[in-house]
Amino acid sequence: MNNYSVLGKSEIKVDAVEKVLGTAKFAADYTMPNMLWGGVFRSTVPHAYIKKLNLEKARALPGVACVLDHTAIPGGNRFGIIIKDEPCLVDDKVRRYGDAIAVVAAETKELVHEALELIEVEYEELEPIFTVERAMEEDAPKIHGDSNVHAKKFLNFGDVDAAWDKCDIIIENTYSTHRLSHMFIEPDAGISYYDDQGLLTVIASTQNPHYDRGEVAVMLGIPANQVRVKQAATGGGFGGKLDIGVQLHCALLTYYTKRPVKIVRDRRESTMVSAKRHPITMHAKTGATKDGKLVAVDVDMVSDSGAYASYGPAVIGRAPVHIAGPYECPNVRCSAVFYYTNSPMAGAFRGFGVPQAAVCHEGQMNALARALNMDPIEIRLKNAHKVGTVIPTGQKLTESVGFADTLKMAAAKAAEVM
Amino acid sequence: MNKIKITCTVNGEAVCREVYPNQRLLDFLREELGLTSVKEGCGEGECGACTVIFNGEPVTSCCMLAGQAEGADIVTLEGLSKNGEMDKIQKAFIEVGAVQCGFCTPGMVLTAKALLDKNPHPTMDEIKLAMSGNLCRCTGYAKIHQAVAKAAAE
Amino acid sequence: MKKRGRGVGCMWYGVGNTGLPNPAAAFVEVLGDTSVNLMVGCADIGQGSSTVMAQIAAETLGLSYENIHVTWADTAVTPEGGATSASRQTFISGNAVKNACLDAMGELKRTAAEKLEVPEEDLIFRDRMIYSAKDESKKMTYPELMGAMKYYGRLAVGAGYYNPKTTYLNPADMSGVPYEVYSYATTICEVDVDTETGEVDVLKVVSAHDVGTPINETMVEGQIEGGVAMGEGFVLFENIEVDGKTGAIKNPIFSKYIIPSNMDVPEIYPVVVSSEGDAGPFGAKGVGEPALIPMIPAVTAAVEDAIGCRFTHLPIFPKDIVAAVKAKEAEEAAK
Amino acid sequence: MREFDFYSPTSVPEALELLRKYKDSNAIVAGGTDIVIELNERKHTPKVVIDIKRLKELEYIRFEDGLVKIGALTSHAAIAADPRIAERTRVLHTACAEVGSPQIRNLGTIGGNLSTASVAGDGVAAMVTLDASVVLRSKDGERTMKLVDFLNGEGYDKRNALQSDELMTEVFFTEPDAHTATAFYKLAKRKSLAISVIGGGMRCSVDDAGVVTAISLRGGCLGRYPLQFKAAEEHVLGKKLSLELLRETLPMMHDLVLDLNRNRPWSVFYKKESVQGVFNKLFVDILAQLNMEVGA
Repeated sequence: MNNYSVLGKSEIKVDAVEKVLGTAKFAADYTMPNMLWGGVFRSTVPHAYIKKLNLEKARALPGVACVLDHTAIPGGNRFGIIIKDEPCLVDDKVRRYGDAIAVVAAETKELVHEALELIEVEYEELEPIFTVERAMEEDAPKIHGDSNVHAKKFLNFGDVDAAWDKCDIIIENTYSTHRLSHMFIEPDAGISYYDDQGLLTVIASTQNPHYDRGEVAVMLGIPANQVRVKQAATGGGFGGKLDIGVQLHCALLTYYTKRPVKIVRDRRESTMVSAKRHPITMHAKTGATKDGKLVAVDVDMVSDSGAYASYGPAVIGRAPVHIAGPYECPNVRCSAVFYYTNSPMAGAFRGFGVPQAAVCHEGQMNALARALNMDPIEIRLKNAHKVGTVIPTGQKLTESVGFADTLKMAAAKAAEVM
Repeated sequence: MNKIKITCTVNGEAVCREVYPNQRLLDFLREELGLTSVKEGCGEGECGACTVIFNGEPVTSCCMLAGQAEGADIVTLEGLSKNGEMDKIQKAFIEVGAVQCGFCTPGMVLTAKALLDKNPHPTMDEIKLAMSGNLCRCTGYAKIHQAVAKAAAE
Repeated sequence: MKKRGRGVGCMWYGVGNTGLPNPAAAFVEVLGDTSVNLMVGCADIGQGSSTVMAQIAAETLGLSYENIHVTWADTAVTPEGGATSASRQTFISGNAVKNACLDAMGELKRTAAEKLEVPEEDLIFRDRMIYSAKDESKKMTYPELMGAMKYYGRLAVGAGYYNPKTTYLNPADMSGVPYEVYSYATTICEVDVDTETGEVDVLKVVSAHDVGTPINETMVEGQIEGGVAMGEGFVLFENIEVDGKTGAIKNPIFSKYIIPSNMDVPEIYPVVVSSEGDAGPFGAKGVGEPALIPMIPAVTAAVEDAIGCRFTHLPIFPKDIVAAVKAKEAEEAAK
Repeated sequence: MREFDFYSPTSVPEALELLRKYKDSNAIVAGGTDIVIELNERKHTPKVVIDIKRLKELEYIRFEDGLVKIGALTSHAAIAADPRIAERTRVLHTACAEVGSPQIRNLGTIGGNLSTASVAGDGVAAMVTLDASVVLRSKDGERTMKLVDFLNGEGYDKRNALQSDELMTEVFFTEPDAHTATAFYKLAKRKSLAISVIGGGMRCSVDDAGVVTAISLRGGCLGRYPLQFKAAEEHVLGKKLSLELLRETLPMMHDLVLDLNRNRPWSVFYKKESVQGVFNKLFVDILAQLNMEVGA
């Protein structure tokens, strides 16, 4: 056992005192002199061209400081953590229910609501796509570019086709997981202003302030060091505050009004706009010897990744690598295809596709244990990763592989308390 | 729209304000009085983040209008520590590690405070029942229950 | 009728981004009075990364936890931290903090070595003391060291970053080194299932996590307990419903999207498992996402075990349980 | 929230005066657990909001003249905490003790629950099981009607019989005697903060020989208003009470739920099956209560 002087101790968290006193400042708790409230006008259709957008009535409402659409954006109008495919304000077409079309800043919250109600839009609706089956058809309308395939991955290790002959038992199942929401208790919020050095500053509920800084700078067409993003105390994230939230819209309104602007999403807007967990369908074929040693794993997975890429590329990269579970297996193959649709955007959510992969590999492992009449802990111990294991990407594990210990210690604890 | 006058006690101090009536108690506390420990998580009385102690009882301030505060005695988290000394519940939350993101914490602490004021030595089942109107997404509640039990034992 | 069942779920999780560079950085300055300013880009969303960073800095510098003030996630002050995602911050920002502290210790070590007349490599910094590993009588206090630093006009400042040792993956077959380290976990779950109403009581959960080295044991437990609750919700309560015509989310609010309340969560027994390794700061790995993952298959397996039905499609709602029970009864009656 | 004028009357006559004066566009706020949310979301935009929470005269629970009388402004928490209700009227105690959350139970009132008359109102199911009556008052006077008639009424917003210048002031029901047991079971998606999927209510009276002299079997959330299992009630009435007898009614419940919910294919399967599970639990509960009574 290592002998540390500070590590391992349950020190009081650095932010615990202010949080129990209620003095910790979350983004919505900031207020400033001369501050405006901001809000976003969003689409109520999933897939459409905007034929007409009338902002004049909203602009004419006394107390409204500014109403902006995409034409006001001085720099770039595409953002996204990996692929820049989402507009700050829609300029070509609406791709999902809830796409941002215009932003409003006004003297009070109430006036923001009234101004938003005065914005008029006419759509030319397009066929919406809500299933991967439709998305993959030739004649399906294209959400982005000329293909609805958002990403494809193929993992191949050993020789799966040749391996089936060596199996005493083969288990085949189709698994599906559903779309989920983070439901952090704090809805997204932020405030922007020019600080006393002239930096366009955004204080926001975020998991990713440096990324936010880059996006704000690109949108405004200014150097990144002229933007300051500060994370406010953040009321949970779980991946849902990795994509940019209110930051761009706040910054754009401050850029034009030169005044502090605060945007606080209500629960509905927060859930509607933030990314969701990828629903994934996985067809799995697993082969093993009669004493329970894995021989081959072959999985096909598809997912509806929604209207924008968000963290989809991270999920599709991670799920295949993890698909065989924490088990040694000499032959692994996984093919994954994610599609763009007009569904709610799927993205980062605690686990990035590994929870879905675990539903598959553990479902298969439990099925295998039952079929072979083996104890679920025993079959896992038999296959468990250890130092020296070669994983399905060919990487050899050289240290810190405590899987077998977790199995043994969990089983021991369960025997004690259950 | 006519303004209304609200006279009430907040955290032990008399408060008198003339305000427009179209705001919730939550908005009145946060925006008129600057008591931003009162959090809005859902706006529909489901999450409990906006809980305040209203005449001795925990209530969700998003379900009340500002005008309903007239004559009431209201306690928010700001009113819990006295002369810089934290309440034992606050200390227990820190010591047990019951705070993660901290957004549900004000409502949790106040709900626990209302419980212990009435029932200083609750059973674990009573603690769980009393805290069952406050959602938390971070902690799995285990350490929150432990913290309330610890505070009660002191 | 209530039926009891038990299930096992396991997982592994590669820490950091998949086969991609994802560095993070830290700045540190040890001030003359031995207090420390630590600046990290890493966003703390309540999981406690700033606390972890302070503990790593204190351990590395040989100071106490209370000496460290952390400023985090302010782009005008703190260097790039990358995203708080992929369970990467303890491992990557933690290593960055360690590297920044080692950088600042260059001048500290030079000065202590001169004052104590011992080789730099023999010096141990621990509990606010600096001493020779070979001769513990050769020692000085941290304030004495900082006094000497001041005398010589030296500053203890450091910058450090860390990028995990991975490779880009081969596009043809995904071969390569996707992650430098992996966390592992096993969860065992016990449930009661009411076969008439489909209600599930999740009774007890044991969740054992290999975190390498726990930096802060209470916070590790907190992650595990929170993950268990979220995993329970994943399987038994939660589902986003989408309107088939507009693509709108039909249940965006807490009264319709059901997350577990405190009355729903089981008794949770977190088990913190250590494993030996050098990649992480003092061997530490991530636990944020691993905390959630194994509960999902474990609770699924427990329900399956209770009623003897398979569930390959999630979520498992009471209606699905009742349907499965009825189907099984019909099947058995037909035999 | 849109603009409105706000009044806080301190007596019932004052409240009725205001309701009459602003009968064209008013909203009554009591507990606020529904209406304040609607106001905030601009779904409801009255010109005048009348806060009746100050009418302390409508907060009471009285056992008198063989009746249990509950003031409309009595909170769920107060009803759940009343030992007489817990002992004599388990169905109401349980329903009120499991509404929403502790915070919501502190705010929400029984009158609000009945006037809002949400499909999933647990108080509604419990009160219907008890065959309660409600008292409505306006400036013109007072009227009393059975709760079921109130629920089927066509008042100003078509939800129930309430007119826009009327206030519900009381709900009352016959005090269950020593030969009567009542019970409530809430089937919900989680154990707290939950809206009922089914709120099952049962009331059963037996004579000295154990023969059923009165019975009420009601299922909340199975239709617009708590569903009466009439065939099941008739099957049991006049016979000697036993678990076997009660369980004979389960297929009738199944069939009725199936019949009435055929147009909701996504929920009918579960509801027709689980309603039996709900009532199975109620039967056991009721028998346990009665055996204790009868045996003593």
